[in-house]
Amino acid sequence: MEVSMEKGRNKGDSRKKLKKVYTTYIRPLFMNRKSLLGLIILTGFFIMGIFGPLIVPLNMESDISKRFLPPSKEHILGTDYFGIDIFAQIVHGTWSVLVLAFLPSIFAILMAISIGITAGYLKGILGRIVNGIIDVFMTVPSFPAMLLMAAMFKSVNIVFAAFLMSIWMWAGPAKMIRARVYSIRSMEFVEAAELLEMPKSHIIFKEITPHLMPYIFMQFVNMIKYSVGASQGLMFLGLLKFNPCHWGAMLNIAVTQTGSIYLPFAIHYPLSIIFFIVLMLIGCTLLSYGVEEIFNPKLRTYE
Amino acid sequence: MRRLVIVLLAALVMAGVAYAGEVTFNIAASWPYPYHGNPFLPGGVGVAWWLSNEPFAYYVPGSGEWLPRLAEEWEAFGNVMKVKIRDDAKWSNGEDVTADDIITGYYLTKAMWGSWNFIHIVGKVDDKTVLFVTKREMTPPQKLRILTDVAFSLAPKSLYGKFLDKAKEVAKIRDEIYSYTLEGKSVPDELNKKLSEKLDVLGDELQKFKPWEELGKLVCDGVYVPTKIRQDVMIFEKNPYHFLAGTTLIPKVIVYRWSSNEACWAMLMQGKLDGNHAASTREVAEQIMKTNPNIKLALPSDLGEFVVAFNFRKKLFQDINLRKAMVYALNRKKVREICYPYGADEDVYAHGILKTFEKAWLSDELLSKLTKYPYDPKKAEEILKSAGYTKGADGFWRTPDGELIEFKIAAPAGSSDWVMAAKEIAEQYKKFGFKAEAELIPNEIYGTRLRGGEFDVAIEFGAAWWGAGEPWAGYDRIYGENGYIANVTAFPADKNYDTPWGPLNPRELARELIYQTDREKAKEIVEKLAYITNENLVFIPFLEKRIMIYHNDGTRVTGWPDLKSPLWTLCPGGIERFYVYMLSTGQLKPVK
Amino acid sequence: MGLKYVLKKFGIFILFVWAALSLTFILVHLMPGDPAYVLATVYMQQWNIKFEEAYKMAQESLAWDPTKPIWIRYVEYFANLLKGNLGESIVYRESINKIVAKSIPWTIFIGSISLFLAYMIGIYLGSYAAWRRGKASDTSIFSLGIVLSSFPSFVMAVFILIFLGVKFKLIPLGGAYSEWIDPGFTPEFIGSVLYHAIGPVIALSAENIAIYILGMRNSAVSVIQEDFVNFAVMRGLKNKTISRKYVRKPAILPLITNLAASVGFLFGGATLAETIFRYPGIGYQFGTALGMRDYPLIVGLFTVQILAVLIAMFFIELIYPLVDPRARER
Amino acid sequence: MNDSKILRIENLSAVYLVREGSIKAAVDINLDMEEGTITAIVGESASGKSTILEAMTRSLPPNGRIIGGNVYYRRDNGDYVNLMEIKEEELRKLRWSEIALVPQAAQNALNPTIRIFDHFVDTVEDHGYNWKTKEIWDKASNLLDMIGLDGNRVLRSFPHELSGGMRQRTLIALSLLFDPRILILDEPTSALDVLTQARLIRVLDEIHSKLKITMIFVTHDLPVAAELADYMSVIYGGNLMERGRTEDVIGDPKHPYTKALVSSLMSVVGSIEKIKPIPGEPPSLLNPPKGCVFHPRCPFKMDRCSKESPPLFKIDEDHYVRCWLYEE
Repeated sequence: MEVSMEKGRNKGDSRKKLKKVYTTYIRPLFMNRKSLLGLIILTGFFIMGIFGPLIVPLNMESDISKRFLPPSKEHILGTDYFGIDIFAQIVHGTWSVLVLAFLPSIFAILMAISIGITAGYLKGILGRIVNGIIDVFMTVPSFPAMLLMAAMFKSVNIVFAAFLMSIWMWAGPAKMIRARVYSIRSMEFVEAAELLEMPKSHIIFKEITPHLMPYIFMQFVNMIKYSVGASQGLMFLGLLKFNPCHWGAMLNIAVTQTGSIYLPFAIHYPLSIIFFIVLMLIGCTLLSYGVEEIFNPKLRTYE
Repeated sequence: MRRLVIVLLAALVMAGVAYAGEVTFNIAASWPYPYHGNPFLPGGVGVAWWLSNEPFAYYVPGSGEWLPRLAEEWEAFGNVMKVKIRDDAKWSNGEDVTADDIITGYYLTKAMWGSWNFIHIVGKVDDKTVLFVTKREMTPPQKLRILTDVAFSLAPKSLYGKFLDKAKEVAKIRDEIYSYTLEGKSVPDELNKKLSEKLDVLGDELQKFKPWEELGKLVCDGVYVPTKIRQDVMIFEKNPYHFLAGTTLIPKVIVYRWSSNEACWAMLMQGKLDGNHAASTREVAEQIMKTNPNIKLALPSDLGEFVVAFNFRKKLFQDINLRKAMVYALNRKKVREICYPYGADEDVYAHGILKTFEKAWLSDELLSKLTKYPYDPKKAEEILKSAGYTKGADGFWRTPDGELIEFKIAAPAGSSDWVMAAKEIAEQYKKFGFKAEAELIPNEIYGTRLRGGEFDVAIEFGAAWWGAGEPWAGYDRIYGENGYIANVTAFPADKNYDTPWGPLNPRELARELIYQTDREKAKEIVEKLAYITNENLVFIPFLEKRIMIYHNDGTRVTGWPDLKSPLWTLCPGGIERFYVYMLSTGQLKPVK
Repeated sequence: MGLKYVLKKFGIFILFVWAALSLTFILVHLMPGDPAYVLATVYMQQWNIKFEEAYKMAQESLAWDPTKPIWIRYVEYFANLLKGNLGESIVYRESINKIVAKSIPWTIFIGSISLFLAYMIGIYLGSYAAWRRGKASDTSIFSLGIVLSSFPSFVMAVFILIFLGVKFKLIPLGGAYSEWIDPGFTPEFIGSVLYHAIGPVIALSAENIAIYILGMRNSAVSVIQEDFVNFAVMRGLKNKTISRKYVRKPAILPLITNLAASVGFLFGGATLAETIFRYPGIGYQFGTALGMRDYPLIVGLFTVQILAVLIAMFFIELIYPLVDPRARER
Repeated sequence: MNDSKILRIENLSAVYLVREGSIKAAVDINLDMEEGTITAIVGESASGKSTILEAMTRSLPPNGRIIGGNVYYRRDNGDYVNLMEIKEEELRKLRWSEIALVPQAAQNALNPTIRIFDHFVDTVEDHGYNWKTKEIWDKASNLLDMIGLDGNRVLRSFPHELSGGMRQRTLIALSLLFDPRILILDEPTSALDVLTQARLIRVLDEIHSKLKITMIFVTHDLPVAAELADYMSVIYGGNLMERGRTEDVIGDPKHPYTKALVSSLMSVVGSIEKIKPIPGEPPSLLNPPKGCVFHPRCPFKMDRCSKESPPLFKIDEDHYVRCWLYEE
């Protein structure tokens, strides 16, 4: 009897928690026009990346007779120099683009969270040192650094490439998180918890982290945006492992190799690639600004 | 503020208006920057190589005719060749070009690059006459080398004399080493050691010498000498002392940096270039000629073929069955159509004789002996199956000992035609069931990577007859111990292969061919080499390259030869020679 | 803000230089790449000698010996840096200082112009948008910002090159100034330089403009809700005064600290933009050095870029108190 | 209409828009004041008293909206202008030169990036007075001296270099720059220590007697109001409950809420916050109780109170009460 009641209450609690999460983090995303649009775009890309290949068949066998066909029913975006359906290639490339966007961001955000919180939480000289490390990483210009590392390795697999990128992305966010932790830990409830001598782990994960969530989320979205751009650049320069369907590589072929960008009748080829790259970035940008508006009350608009 | 804006606008307009100065001839090429001007330093002198240096003569493979340049006349008897330099040949500083200069050039190039192994003695008859004595009777290729190489005018004594003694020492050592190899003996290590030590010393000294920085100019005997060098453009002006200065009507040559093919296309469309040979797709070519009607397209053979070169260091490619399967599985016509539509098909054989010259060198009887390799995936599968290869559930082939067949197709990232070839070939092989992938390598290190053996298969020039237009050049490249393809593929050329004529050693055949002066005898050797090459598949040729020479007729200059003229065959392996000839003989003249 | 402050900042600056450079050193030297190998292959081709000999020579001329304990190389690296010596390029056989000296002015030139443009335009549009918050003009400026910031700078560069350069022949296709003009303080030269800078500058500024538009908008929007702005309205101040003195001025402050970051960002963009426009700046050199795997040059140029960022940061820290009175204590 | 009134507020209503809905902070306010008098608006914090000030000067924050009503202001020349309808530019000219509003949050009311003096200069310039810098400086420092600050020092310093009290007083000095005809103060004494409060009150008193300015101020501090004001208006839950001469409202309060306030005023502590005069919570302005906003706490509650909200009944010369008890 007693026990069951306990259970009941716990269930209730967890449900409440979920509801709270939903109302504080999820719902606002749908309320805000920008973030909603961003979400729609990105989800669209995810669906495209996951299910697209199952729906849209890709035949990489080149067929000169079909070269540079304009957009039509059977070729939504027309065909490229090799006579291959452009849309199909873009669809099949989506996943690798997304992976190269999210993997680095995930690595980086994990580093940012752990290091940022440590820096914000540690007192005295240690905290200073960690903070110093963050600052140093911030001063290193990230894209050149990525170029440098990519050049040093002969051919890097995708995970490793993501890791290399993430090394130059975590510092800024870590700084922000640290600042947040600083201000949060001076709030009553944290001080109270410290007075009650609760275990650090509890204080960090139960008391502090929840309040970081919005910021972490904001940073994460920004990272994704950054790594989308960066990976395209690396691919375009041919510094990442060549993958004919990755949009950066496709653009490289369209512009540098086949010179399609000079051909009036073939302009749909480079343009449609650029369109998708830019669209994805717009999605990220919208989402990140939406999120910022949501969690920074001063930016709310009252329509 | 407003005034400032106006001034800026004015300045912009001034800069915007087209340049109305003396007529220039504009091309694109590359050169090291910062510029040192020392041919013996890494990067060399870049485009100045042909523009600013004169060989004894030019040779036109298309017509077999000689065009005298630095040399007035020459005669070869037995193992001696006497070359008489023009009396009016002068350096750009006004001094005469003398026999001593020639000899300095000889020793330095020999010391630094190991050229001229076949030359025994170089002697000076008088100030304007040089004697070259070879170890054996002089072969046509050797004559050609001596007469057409600019090496002898690279190093005016006045500048490079100070290195002469050291150079002679090194040259001597090289001679000793060569004599060992000639007799087929192994070279004693201390000799090699001595060489690298001496080379090191000479190299260090040479590397400190940077004429362009120290003198602010180059001393050379070509028609045009560099006067301004920037990262993005290099400007040459007429050398007033040159013996053809009188007939040269265009005072300036502007060379833009050839950063990439598409940069050249853009410049062609903008009408910035008068001559350029950036390979492009058919569409781009037509677009270029559409946007700029003055531009015409000449398509002489490049005296070279595109091939897929195997890396024989890798066990996988040592199996002839796999190589055979790879030929049959490759639709070479399609590759050509995609990567170089203006090339000539080489989609039946793999014999290392350029398509254009196939009839001239190979009898029908031999061709009938050679295995034909048409596009035939079925056959490829049979070969693999019978050789114990298996196709896995994933649709990819496995070797008899069960490893996945997986390889990268290397191509230089900057050369669009080869990149597309690599991509297309990779796709075709993927379709067939080889896990193939294109691998782009920066142009600047492509060659060294391949020589280092760091690749699986690579797009390369297989047989290349540049300068000579004769098979020996190709086979020496493929089988000679210093042949580029030989070094890249590491094909075991120095062993016997079965032929209808009994077991034969391609490396020896290739050398023999070089020394062969009698054309009929040469033909026989060529057929043997063709047989070995074709049956053992050193590489898979897929097209004979035709240089796409865009030439701008009527914008700045006019007077190009008609598209049929054999003169165009001067272009392969040094297109600037062709420009220099046309300019210095006054055939290319300003438009009125 | 006395000498003490400056010295303190300088100390920190030095500390950072040391730390950042050590970081790069560690990265470069723990990486698998072997510069001696590259140089060796170059020698091999140049002098046609056996690889082993070439490799030996390369190691000597590079002083890059993998067998040497890393801390010795570390000490040597900094010893050279202190002597102001960035080392020698493998491919050019040229002191990197010279290469940097040749190329960095160009990058500074277009970099500063585009940064200035981006800052001015961004600040102005951003604060304007914030001022007319929620109105059509705000929406359009904001969307402009979003779109611009979503154009990777290399895509931008390609676009400009193709359309302004090839299609409409408005701008030159590359280089820093026309080939027939000699450097000098002549109107032709200056004009030509500006003319050739157009393309790269646009390519470089675009993304920064966007960043500043969006950043400034946010910053200004939150400033506008400060009491002192409201109070300025109550005081019956003109909108011009308010937007200028009470909104833009305070709103800029947080963005000034970003400047250093955007300097670093600029180098990233420059590598691509300069390569595409063949503009002889440090980005172009970096690009080609990467292509040729000229390790000493890569590292040297990278070092320079880091120094540039740090120096920018140092100066910003120095001037910041001048614009923000609250930062003057401390 | 009676021309001695300098300001007449008629049925003024304003709300704040928030995600959850709209906060009805000022409901149909009617108020007017004689020239040269001091009016105090009292009420608990968050009762919407500041809203009235911001609404009547059209200086609500971005999410504030004026639902309706008019505010007539009499120029020196005697004719009335409706502050709700005149053009922005007109209003701007009136602001500060004739009607000055000193906000409550004086802590950040000054631009942190410019010196105090610049605040004076901007104000002068934008109102088209072409005084010389010297003149401005003198006038400013005199004003500051008058309210007991070291003028020359304050003018030279930046806001963050001043204490809260100093800033508050600086604002008042700034507000007197053009000797406005109406001076509106929002919680002038809040956030000040007792001593400064006392001095500030004295200062205000002096100013009033010296310059005969019409003053309106909002406070939750009944004694302060009683000490300074000639007239008093009591606000509860966004509604004006009772208004009249201070002595009437304090001496003979009519509205149950006012009664409660006054009775509690007799106790030592002055601030409404410190005491709970009546059981129950103040109403939520987001969704206020139907009928009279006070009825949930009203001891004299009748059933109609919960149905319809009472109008403002006139029970005496300038004495009005919003309560059904006083319906004739």
